[in-house]
Amino acid sequence: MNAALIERLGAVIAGIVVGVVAFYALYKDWHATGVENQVFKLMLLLLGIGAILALLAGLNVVGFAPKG
Amino acid sequence: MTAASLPLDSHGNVDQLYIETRELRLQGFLLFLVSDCVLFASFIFAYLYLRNSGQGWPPPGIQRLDVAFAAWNSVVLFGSGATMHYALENFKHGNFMRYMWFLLATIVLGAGFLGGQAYEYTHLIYGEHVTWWGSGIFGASFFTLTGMHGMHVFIGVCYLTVLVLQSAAGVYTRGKFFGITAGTLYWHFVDVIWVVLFSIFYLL
Amino acid sequence: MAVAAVSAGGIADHIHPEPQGFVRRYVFSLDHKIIGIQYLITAFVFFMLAGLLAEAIRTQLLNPNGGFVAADTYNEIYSIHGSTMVWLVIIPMLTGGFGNLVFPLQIGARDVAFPWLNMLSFWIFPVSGLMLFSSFLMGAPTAGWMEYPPVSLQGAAGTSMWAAAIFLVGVSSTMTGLNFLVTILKMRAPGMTFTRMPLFVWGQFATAPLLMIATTALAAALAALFINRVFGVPFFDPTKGGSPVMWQHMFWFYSHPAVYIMILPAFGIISEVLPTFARKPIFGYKLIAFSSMAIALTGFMVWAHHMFTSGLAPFLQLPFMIITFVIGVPTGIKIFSWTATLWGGKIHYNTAMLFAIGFVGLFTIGGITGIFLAAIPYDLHVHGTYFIVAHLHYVLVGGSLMGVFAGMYYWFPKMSGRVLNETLGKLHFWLFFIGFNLTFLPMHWLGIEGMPREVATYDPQFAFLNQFASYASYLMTFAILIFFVNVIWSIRNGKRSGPNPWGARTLEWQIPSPPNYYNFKHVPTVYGLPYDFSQPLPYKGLDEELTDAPPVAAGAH
Amino acid sequence: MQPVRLGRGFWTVTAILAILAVGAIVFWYEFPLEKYLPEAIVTARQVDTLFRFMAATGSALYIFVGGYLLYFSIAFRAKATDPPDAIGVQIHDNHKLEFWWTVIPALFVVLLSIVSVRIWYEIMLEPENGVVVEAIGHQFYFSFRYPQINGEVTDEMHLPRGVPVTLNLTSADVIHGFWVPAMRLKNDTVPGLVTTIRFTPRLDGRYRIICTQFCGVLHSEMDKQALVIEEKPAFDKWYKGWQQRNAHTSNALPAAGGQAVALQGGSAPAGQQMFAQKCSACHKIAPFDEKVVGPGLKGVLHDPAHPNLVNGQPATPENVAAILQNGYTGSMGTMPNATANGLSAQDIANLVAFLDSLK
Repeated sequence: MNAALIERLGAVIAGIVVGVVAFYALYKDWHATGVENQVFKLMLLLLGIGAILALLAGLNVVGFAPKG
Repeated sequence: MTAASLPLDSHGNVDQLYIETRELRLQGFLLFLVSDCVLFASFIFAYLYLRNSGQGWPPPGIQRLDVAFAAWNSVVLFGSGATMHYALENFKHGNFMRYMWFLLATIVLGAGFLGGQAYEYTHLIYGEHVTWWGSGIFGASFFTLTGMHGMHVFIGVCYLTVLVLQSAAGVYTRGKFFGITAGTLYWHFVDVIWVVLFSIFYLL
Repeated sequence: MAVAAVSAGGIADHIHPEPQGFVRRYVFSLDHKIIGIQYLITAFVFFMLAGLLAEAIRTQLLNPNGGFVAADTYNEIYSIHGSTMVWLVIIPMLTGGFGNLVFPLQIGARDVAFPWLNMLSFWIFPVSGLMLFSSFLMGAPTAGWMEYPPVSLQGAAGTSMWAAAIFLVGVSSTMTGLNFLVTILKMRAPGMTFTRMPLFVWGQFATAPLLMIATTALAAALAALFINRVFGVPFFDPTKGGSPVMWQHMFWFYSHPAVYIMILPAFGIISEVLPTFARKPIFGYKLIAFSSMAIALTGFMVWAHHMFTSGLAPFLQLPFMIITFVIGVPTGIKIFSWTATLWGGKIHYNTAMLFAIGFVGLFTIGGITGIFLAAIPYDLHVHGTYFIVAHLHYVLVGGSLMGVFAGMYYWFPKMSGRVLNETLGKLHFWLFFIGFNLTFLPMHWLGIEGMPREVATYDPQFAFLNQFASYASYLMTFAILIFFVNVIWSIRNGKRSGPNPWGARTLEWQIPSPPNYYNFKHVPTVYGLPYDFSQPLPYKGLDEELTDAPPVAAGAH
Repeated sequence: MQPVRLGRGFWTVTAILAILAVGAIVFWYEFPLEKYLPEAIVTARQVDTLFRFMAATGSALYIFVGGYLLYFSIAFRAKATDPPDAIGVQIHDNHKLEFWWTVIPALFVVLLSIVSVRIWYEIMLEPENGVVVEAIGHQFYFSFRYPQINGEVTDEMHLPRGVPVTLNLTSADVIHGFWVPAMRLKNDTVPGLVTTIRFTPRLDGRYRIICTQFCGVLHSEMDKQALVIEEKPAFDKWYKGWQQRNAHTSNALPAAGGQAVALQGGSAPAGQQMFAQKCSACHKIAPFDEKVVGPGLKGVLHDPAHPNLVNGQPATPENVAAILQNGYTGSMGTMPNATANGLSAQDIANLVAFLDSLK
């Protein structure tokens, strides 16, 4: 088990956790009003997308990993 | 907004001055983030422009960036965004201790991200001989953008540390906590910028 | 819902105690009126220095072989002249100067949203100015105010200093823009809806986002140039894979909006002066306000029309040409509206009014030659020639600077409580107007006939027109000297103005000159446009007493 | 609101302005531009047509705006007999008028776009066959390359009349602007980029070539060279002269994007000899960091620590040859090009073979 595999595993697991948390928080906040809450919603959405991207990178779907 | 979270002045009256001042600060802070965003956007434009200037990417002699560690490190930063969000939520609902723990967790994760970035820089500079000035447009755009972002994270970590100290000293009350809101906005902003940088440097 | 009682008043009723002591009142002042005056004084000092540089340029060009200064000194001189006039004179005067001084009064605010930030913006400005001029000591930049790499990468050490100085003044502009935007959005007096704002406020409102967004883009470009020069990070160095054309994109993405930063507030000034002295509402208020916003928005989409010769792909150039033509439409609307404002008026000829009418006359020429330059085939001929020099001076001197002078004559009573001398003022106007036209009108022809810009020596066939322009420019400088004499004399000896010497109707003229520390005894309620001369003034409650009894210190987090 | 009545004075002034505007239009269309600045190429005439169109409409517009401005400011001045609180006609707007002065300029913009685009296409769609010439900006002169002339032509640029020209522009150091006012055409020469302009000369004469982009301390001296357009025989004579003059110069590589020097058949021993003669003053056969004037060249093609050459290009024999051919200016200093160093194509091939042999 090499370092890269651990990193990927970490990215996948943590990516799932963070993604779920981000989207759950977005769902909870969906009806919040006020300027700052609108901004929070946008940022939570992007955060969730970021978590998904990291997860996909961990799964080697996107991004580049050297062989071995 | 419930009655309990209204800002009160020392006589127990609703503090109209605070409400209006907070509005100004919120707008001002959001506009500051907008202009900061433009700063990043300009450098991202520069990076994409150079990347497409016809020499191929990555430029000859430079390895493509390895995504594995970066993915893990990104998740660390994204996680800190989630903890920061819950820190603010808990503060709003009056769970002061849980707020403090979430805030500390955010600081630890943010510092962890910086450590990870330092590790990656070391690897690139000493392992692959990629430097800021000596590796053509790759070194220029990569180190400038990630370095700028790292500087923002560092400032954010410092700011959050100040928040911890201020909160412990009781500066923020149920109705008056704009400092924490601003901190959360800033931290989310730094996270979201990293989503973009991560995508364009490691995934594209 | 039973809640606690609302404590009396928000920001509009909240008054800080007036600071005592010279330093707190006049040096590190938080008062927008003082800061505005500080901006104007500092910018006029830089204006004098840059004006001297301009005369050095014209003196050099008296002779086809130059001879007044060496070529590299000459290059330094015009580079600093351009940089100073753009960043240290016109922009600070119109935004930091007149903006700070006037628009909070016009919207009925007690101050800008962030007075402390305002003070910081101001104090960055003279520091960066000193940095810019100190670059002469280490070899000033030579590649003009645009500093195109790679030649700016070869420039002397002062080029890095230039980048740092402009970066700093950009930070100051960004903070000013942010401050103004929040102030206009959030701090208008009750009843001051967007469609009741004076047009000068509209001008600032259109300018503020440009200051905030475009200047940040410039900061990025300057930072990249700086690290390229100092650390050798090859953003723009073609020998290491960088792209010099990228600088042009980054620079003009700022600098085209910067042109509107320099003209939109001047539009605002003119739109105040014309109705006041014509005793007539401004014609087409809504269309003028709307066209300011349209110009600000489209200003972000035309930057590459400065780069038609830089080797862009043709399909990229086409939209830039057409959008640039389109900007002519809102600009034309403004010019037509100003002209129509005069129709049927009772025009009082004060110096401010002369400058305002002169502005319309001269700016129109600059606008029309701008259309010439937007047409790619013609731009391929006159790009980088004296035609450009003539065009930009018609816009920036005939436009922005005439606006500044109109504003000075118009608002000087608000600053000092005294009126500028009219005889000297009219002399100033006529000499300046004539001198300006004689200086810059021939340059159109010089450019068309083949004289490139930024040259220390030139072909003898252009000698006559150049000498003509140089002598005329001395006349212009003499006119500006008259202005300075007038200001200095009138501060002590001018006629006392009273609150409203012009019979103007915007809010700033309804309070004493100079205004009290907190502007309004009571923030008024607004119920109409300020330009309706047949109606009573649309303000209520100006003379009521303060509602906030004891001055308290702000203590909010 | 009082009804708006335009009096006789207004219509008189309008009539005068209309006459003046017509006069201005006639003036611009009759103005002998080509007398002051010859129209040396075919499209120069079209550019002048565009200028006439814009100058005529612009002047007409200005005559109306300026004329009304002047007329209103005189006619509506407050008179001494007016009471001090007299006010003007209280008109706020006139939707019809505003509609028209938005729509008419917008239509004019459409017209101007069509005219400009048409002329622009004529400039761009000049034929691609014909003479191919390259102009290279230097601090502080332009040099020119012709297909059958070895090396660079450094004094003037000659072109035959009536033959379409493809002019490729590039730069050896900084950005210059290549402008021939008589051609009504310019383009920047950008280092690392080849831009192309096409045109067909139509009028014999000597025309000034001027640099329009600030390029350094002697920028203002960079207006002394000439473009000569002449009959085909005269051109051929000039061409032959330069062919003979440059016969012994190395066969030139175009500065950018042309065919590469044939590197096959380079001899490493001959290259070693050449290196000792021509290169060793500035370069050691030592690791990269041991500089004399330029960097050490040991293993320049095989050094894993330096996968790129000093100009950022990957270390391949072709790119080394390109530096030898074109010289180098950048953060490492300056190296003269093959012409200045007196290197032929064979010399370059030999040198590359020698450098390749150093591991």
